[in-house]
Amino acid sequence: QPKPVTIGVSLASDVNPFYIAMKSGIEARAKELGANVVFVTANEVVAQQVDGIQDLVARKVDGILVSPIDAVAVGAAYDAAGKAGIPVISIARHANSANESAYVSMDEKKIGGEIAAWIAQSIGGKGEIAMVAGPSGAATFRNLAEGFDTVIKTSPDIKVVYRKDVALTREMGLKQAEDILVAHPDVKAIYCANDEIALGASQAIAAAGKGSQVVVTGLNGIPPAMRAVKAGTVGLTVNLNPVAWGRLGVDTMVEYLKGNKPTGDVAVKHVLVDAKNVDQFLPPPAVK
Amino acid sequence: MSFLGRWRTNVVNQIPALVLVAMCVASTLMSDRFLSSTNITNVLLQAAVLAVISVGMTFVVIGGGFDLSVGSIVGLSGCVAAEVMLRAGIFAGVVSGIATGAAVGLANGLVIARANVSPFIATLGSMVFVRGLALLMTKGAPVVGDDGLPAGFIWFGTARLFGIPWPVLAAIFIFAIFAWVLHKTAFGTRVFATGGSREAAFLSGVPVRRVTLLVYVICGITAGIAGVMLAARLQSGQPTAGEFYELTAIAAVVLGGAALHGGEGYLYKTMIGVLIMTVLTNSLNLMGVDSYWQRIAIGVVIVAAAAADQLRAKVN
Amino acid sequence: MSFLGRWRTNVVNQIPALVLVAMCVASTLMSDRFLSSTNITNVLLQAAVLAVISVGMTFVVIGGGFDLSVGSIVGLSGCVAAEVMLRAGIFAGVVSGIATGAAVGLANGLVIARANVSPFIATLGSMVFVRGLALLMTKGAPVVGDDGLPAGFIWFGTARLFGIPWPVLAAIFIFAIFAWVLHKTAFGTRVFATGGSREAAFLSGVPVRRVTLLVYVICGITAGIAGVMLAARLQSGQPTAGEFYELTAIAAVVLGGAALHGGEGYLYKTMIGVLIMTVLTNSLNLMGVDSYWQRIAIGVVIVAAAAADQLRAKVN
Amino acid sequence: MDSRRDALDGGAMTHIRIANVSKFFGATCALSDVSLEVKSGSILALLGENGAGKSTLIKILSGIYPPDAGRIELDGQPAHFKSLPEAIAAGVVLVPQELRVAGALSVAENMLLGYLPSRRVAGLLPCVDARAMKESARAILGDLDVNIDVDARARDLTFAERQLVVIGRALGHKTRILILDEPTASLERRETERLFTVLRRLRNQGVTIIYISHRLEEVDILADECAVLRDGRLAAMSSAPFERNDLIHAMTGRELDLQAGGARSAGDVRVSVSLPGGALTCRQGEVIGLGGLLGSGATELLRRLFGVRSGRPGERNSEYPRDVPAAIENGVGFVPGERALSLVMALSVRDNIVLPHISAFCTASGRDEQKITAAVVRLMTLLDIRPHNPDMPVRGLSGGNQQKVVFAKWLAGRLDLLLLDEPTNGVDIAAKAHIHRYIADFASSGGAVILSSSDMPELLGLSDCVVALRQGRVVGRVSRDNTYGEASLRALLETAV
Ligand SMILES: Nc1ncnc2c1ncn2[C@@H]1O[C@H](COP(=O)(O)OP(=O)(O)OP(=O)(O)O)[C@@H](O)[C@H]1O
Ligand SMILES: Nc1ncnc2c1ncn2[C@@H]1O[C@H](COP(=O)(O)OP(=O)(O)OP(=O)(O)O)[C@@H](O)[C@H]1O
Ligand SMILES: [Mg+2]
Ligand SMILES: [Mg+2]
Repeated sequence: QPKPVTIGVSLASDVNPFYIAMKSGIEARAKELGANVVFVTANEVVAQQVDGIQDLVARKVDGILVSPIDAVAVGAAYDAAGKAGIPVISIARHANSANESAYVSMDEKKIGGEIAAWIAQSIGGKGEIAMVAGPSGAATFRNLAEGFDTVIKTSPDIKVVYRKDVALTREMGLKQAEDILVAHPDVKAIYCANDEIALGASQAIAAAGKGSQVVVTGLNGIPPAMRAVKAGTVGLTVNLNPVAWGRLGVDTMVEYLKGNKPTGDVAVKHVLVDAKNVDQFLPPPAVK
Repeated sequence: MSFLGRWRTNVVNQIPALVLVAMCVASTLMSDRFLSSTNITNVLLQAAVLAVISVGMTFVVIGGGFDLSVGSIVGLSGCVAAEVMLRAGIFAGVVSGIATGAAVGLANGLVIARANVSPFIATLGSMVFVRGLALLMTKGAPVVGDDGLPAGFIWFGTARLFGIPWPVLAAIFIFAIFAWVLHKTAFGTRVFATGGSREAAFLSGVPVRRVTLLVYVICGITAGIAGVMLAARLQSGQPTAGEFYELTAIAAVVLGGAALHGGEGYLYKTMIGVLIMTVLTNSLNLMGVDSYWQRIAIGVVIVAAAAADQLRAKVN
Repeated sequence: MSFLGRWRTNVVNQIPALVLVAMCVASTLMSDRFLSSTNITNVLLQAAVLAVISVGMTFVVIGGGFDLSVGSIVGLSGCVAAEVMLRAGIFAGVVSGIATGAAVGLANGLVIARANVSPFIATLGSMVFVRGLALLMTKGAPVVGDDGLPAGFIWFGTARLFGIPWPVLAAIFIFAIFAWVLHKTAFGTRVFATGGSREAAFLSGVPVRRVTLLVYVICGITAGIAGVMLAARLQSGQPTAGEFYELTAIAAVVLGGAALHGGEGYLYKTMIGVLIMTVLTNSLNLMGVDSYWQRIAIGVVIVAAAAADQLRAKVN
Repeated sequence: MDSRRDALDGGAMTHIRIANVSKFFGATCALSDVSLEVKSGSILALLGENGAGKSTLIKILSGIYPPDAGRIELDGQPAHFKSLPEAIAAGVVLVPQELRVAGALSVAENMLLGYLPSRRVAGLLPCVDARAMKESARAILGDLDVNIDVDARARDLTFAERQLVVIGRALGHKTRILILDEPTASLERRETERLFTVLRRLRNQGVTIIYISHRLEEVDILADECAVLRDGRLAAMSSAPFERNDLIHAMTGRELDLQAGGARSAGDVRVSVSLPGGALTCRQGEVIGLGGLLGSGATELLRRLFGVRSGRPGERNSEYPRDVPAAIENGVGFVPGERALSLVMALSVRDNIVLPHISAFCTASGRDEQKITAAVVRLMTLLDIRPHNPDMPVRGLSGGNQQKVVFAKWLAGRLDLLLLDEPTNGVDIAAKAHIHRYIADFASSGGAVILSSSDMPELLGLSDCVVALRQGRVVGRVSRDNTYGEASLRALLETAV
């Protein structure tokens, strides 16, 4: 019986539902394959992530899965792993390092663009919209916003009247939306960087009695957001399927360690979820 | 001279209030929405949670301490309240949320008053620890149950009485009670004495350790209440709720003119500090100031308000 | 009695060091990798940035102050250094990064020593303000240029001399210089006096305002140096770099036994505090402790270490 | 009330019995095997040199420190208070040597902090009874015959007023045993006499009083019994009337040479400032006294002469030094009345002593520790600072030894004008003699001294000329040549405005 492999994992955050779901996918798949996983924590602090990866190198794990907070900042850590002969696979976010062994990718700009197109269509190509983007300085959210902007600019009658970077919490969504609705009573849509923000925003909209006038979009596809799409309080979420993503990460790593290097990036499909297709994504009804 | 002098002293004592008024005037000029009734209710609603936290923080600060753990308490107590509520009803949920806050406050107080650990380090430790508990207990996911929290609880977060949101009424009620305790009772005077000079208080027979302990318990209780209120507003128990509230609350207390070394302050002035902090972000949002510039503006206003308040020390 | 008493006093004065040793022993027992040379270099490398920040923070704390802005300074100075470096070379970059830190420190010092604003509120304001500047200047994106930062700079972040990483050597050098300043010069004695009793220092002819000002400038400079070091490690200027360093650095200083009310402390003990904080997360990572449990463990260890150190006060 | 009557009925029963008490601080032995008894309704004076262990003994008695060995009995019952509130509850009340008030609270609140009167609003809400509180405070202060506004903030009081507030704080309790640790250290004679009247009345009501003082003349007029501590041991015990030389011998273990320094003659004018009502001039080789009652402005004048600005309008005046460093540079030294104001308690004796002149003890490579040690050891020997350990934090020294450190600070560098505010506040008689001789010697060698003291014999004994101040105004002066003496100075100070 071969010695079970140990995979070190450094995700960008351990409180963001997206990564919590990804973590559960990783754990489940590793268990099925008989691999060990160890996690280190970073919480969106770059230096902490670099330290964590280096701790994994010191621990001599067989391979490391990283969801880099920043593409450049992790360079030294990737190099340390490379020097120790440990493969590093990026997952969900990309790293600019020669020592990146593979990339299980997400095209953030493309997703941002698709959300923009969906919003443009659902508000009929004109009106005011607001953006509640993710935390300042985080590459993912910068890329999403960039993709969003590129596409939204193609509709000259749509005006982005509000922009703010916030932490990915429901409280922030609530507060921001409250202020948006006062400052811009005619706003037609609010782009939110993730589902938690979107759920908070939809609450503010409901409280202001504007449920039918403002659409909210989220991202990630967590179950409460799916239910909100079904109920119509959130217009759109994007199912990034973090669980499957985590599973694919483990698969890629295990194959890599066996010597089967992937050619090119390994991609996970994302799906836009709105009222039309939400039924197929709803979590199974609770058993009472 | 005497009349002018007294007048000047009075004006100068109210600098935080003047700063708040100036901010409101400026906001009104820059955005016609600022004085709309929707927005005023918004501001009050947004201030309510911070106000309740800051009530307890004022006790701690006047008592010569410091509490960094309130943000984490807000998170944990909201989750505990939501969890219990889903099983045993609203009342049990609310009580256990507040009790959670009291328990953490008691632990802080024991470590500080009995083991003599510095308040900074003790509450920094419990800030990290309590956040860990909240995440562990919820596995990082919001507590909502399958059909959401009980409707009555959610109603509290959104409903109004004569146009005033319930959380605002709750905050006013809590402020009134604790203002009485702080400024009218013997216990309140002992808090001032303990913070002003531990040694003088001790030599006068004030049980300084017990006062210190109680001050942290009070702070835990108000943070627990704030956590429950926030859970009602967020219609869920959020394990990450309340982050950074500790610094904002201390800033509000200090902007209100309480001395960070203890022994001085007024609860109503803390409320002015809370409103300064809330109006600030609200009006910057209304004006559509970019989030990077917002940080710069907030930094400047905080320091400027505090510097203006220092005139007080000069004149008095 | 006398000999035993002195021995006990000596042991008790070294409690932070004992805590560190105990942690290392426990980590070695739990993970055979802990004492590997890779890991020891890791720990030192991880500690280097925090150590440099904490050097300046020790001056501020012993001088009776508090600096919440160091984390933001780390972010801004790293970005400034990277930006300048891309245009005018490594040397200019490093110098302007450090100068940025000094400038922010000077501003803090002026607001605190001249406008008499409380250190907490002044540095909270500049923490927010300076972070805003860093984000504004970089538009939130890391500074790397088209082909990355100059190779020589990146080399500094990764290369070693006799197996010791350059950042660690830099940290040791900075520690040595400032330890001399604090403990061996007239200025250092004045810092202790100012923090111990402003009034007594003033009546002894110590220019307390100037000392206060300089202490914040020193803290700004070390934070600036730390920012440049971190940029080298991160191979980029990160506008969000350094978040939470302020609390960690203050915790390290206090764990090292310096009194938060000023006037007491040793620079070498701060380094022990830094190592406690670093070894803690390192060994938890090596043991593969779940991140929620890590928070709980960190909270407990911080409080326990501080409580153990309080025995000192009891015995002395 | 009951307990007081019991005590009265008991007559001359032993009230307090201290048996074989010892106390160590680290390696320092503060008390060793002290046994003594105090009778009910009597006043015991506790005497001893600085650091003899007086404060330590009474702190043990009132529950602040636990004894390391020995027993304490009250009325024949073992009494080991674990904390001060416990002692207060049992009627043992302390007026500590360290004057601490809560600055932001009012005088009334400070005085009644331990037992704030409460009432209930609407029979429900508990509330401090502010009126009752102020009335009690006024009554106590009226008893002491002092005129302090009970609504004033404690931080705005002068040092002497704070002392009275702290005494008043103790008098309000239902007291069986009242312990006063150098209560008159900064009081003027009138307040002292008032206090004694109150103390005698309390004694006649059956309160047992322990009184610590370095002023032997007070012991003569107040105490029934007298205990002398030396180096932590009980050196003597006697009843009134006391033989002063025996007491001094018991305290110091030797005869005291109380002679002042040699003859002196005034030289050039060292400092001259104009004040309302006249000028203040001090020549080299001259000691000028500042005489005044409570709140005369003497303290403030001395501080201005040292370059401290008070913020009073129109005080920019080239007659005064620009700031404190400039004054020090110019050879001015200042001993403030409040020790805590001029010592950094957490810093070592060594660093406190060199602090004002630290630059002179530094070379390019930093502090010259050898030079520092030499200077510090010389000064500690000169002023007999005990324990003789330069590395000890000043807070571990007894009050009197701390005062000597304040002197040592100025002797470490150039000094030709010495400003003294209550220079022997809390200093034992031997050290006081030392300091007096030092002041006289300093003047004989050409130094100028301006001295403010509430101890009239000291003030008149040391000064060549006393300037009488009231509210910052010069109201007259008495010189050695005419009717020099307490009577003429008092006449100047007490005439109606
Ligand atoms: N907290 C302490 N820590 C260490 N040593 C102390 C402490 N308190 C007192 N001592 C030492 O114990 C001895 C007795 O001090 P104590 O204060 O009782 O003297 P005292 O008789 O009251 O003197 P004084 O007349 O100067 O007030 C001194 O040698 C002093 O240095
Ligand atoms: N130049 C002045 N003009 C008017 N009032 C003055 C002046 N100087 C002092 N005073 C008043 O006298 C008060 C007491 O001053 P100060 O402490 O100097 O007196 P003191 O005699 O040293 O007091 P104590 O005997 O209490 O130590 C001051 O608070 C002030 O009200
Ligand atoms: Mg004493
Ligand atoms: Mg005076």
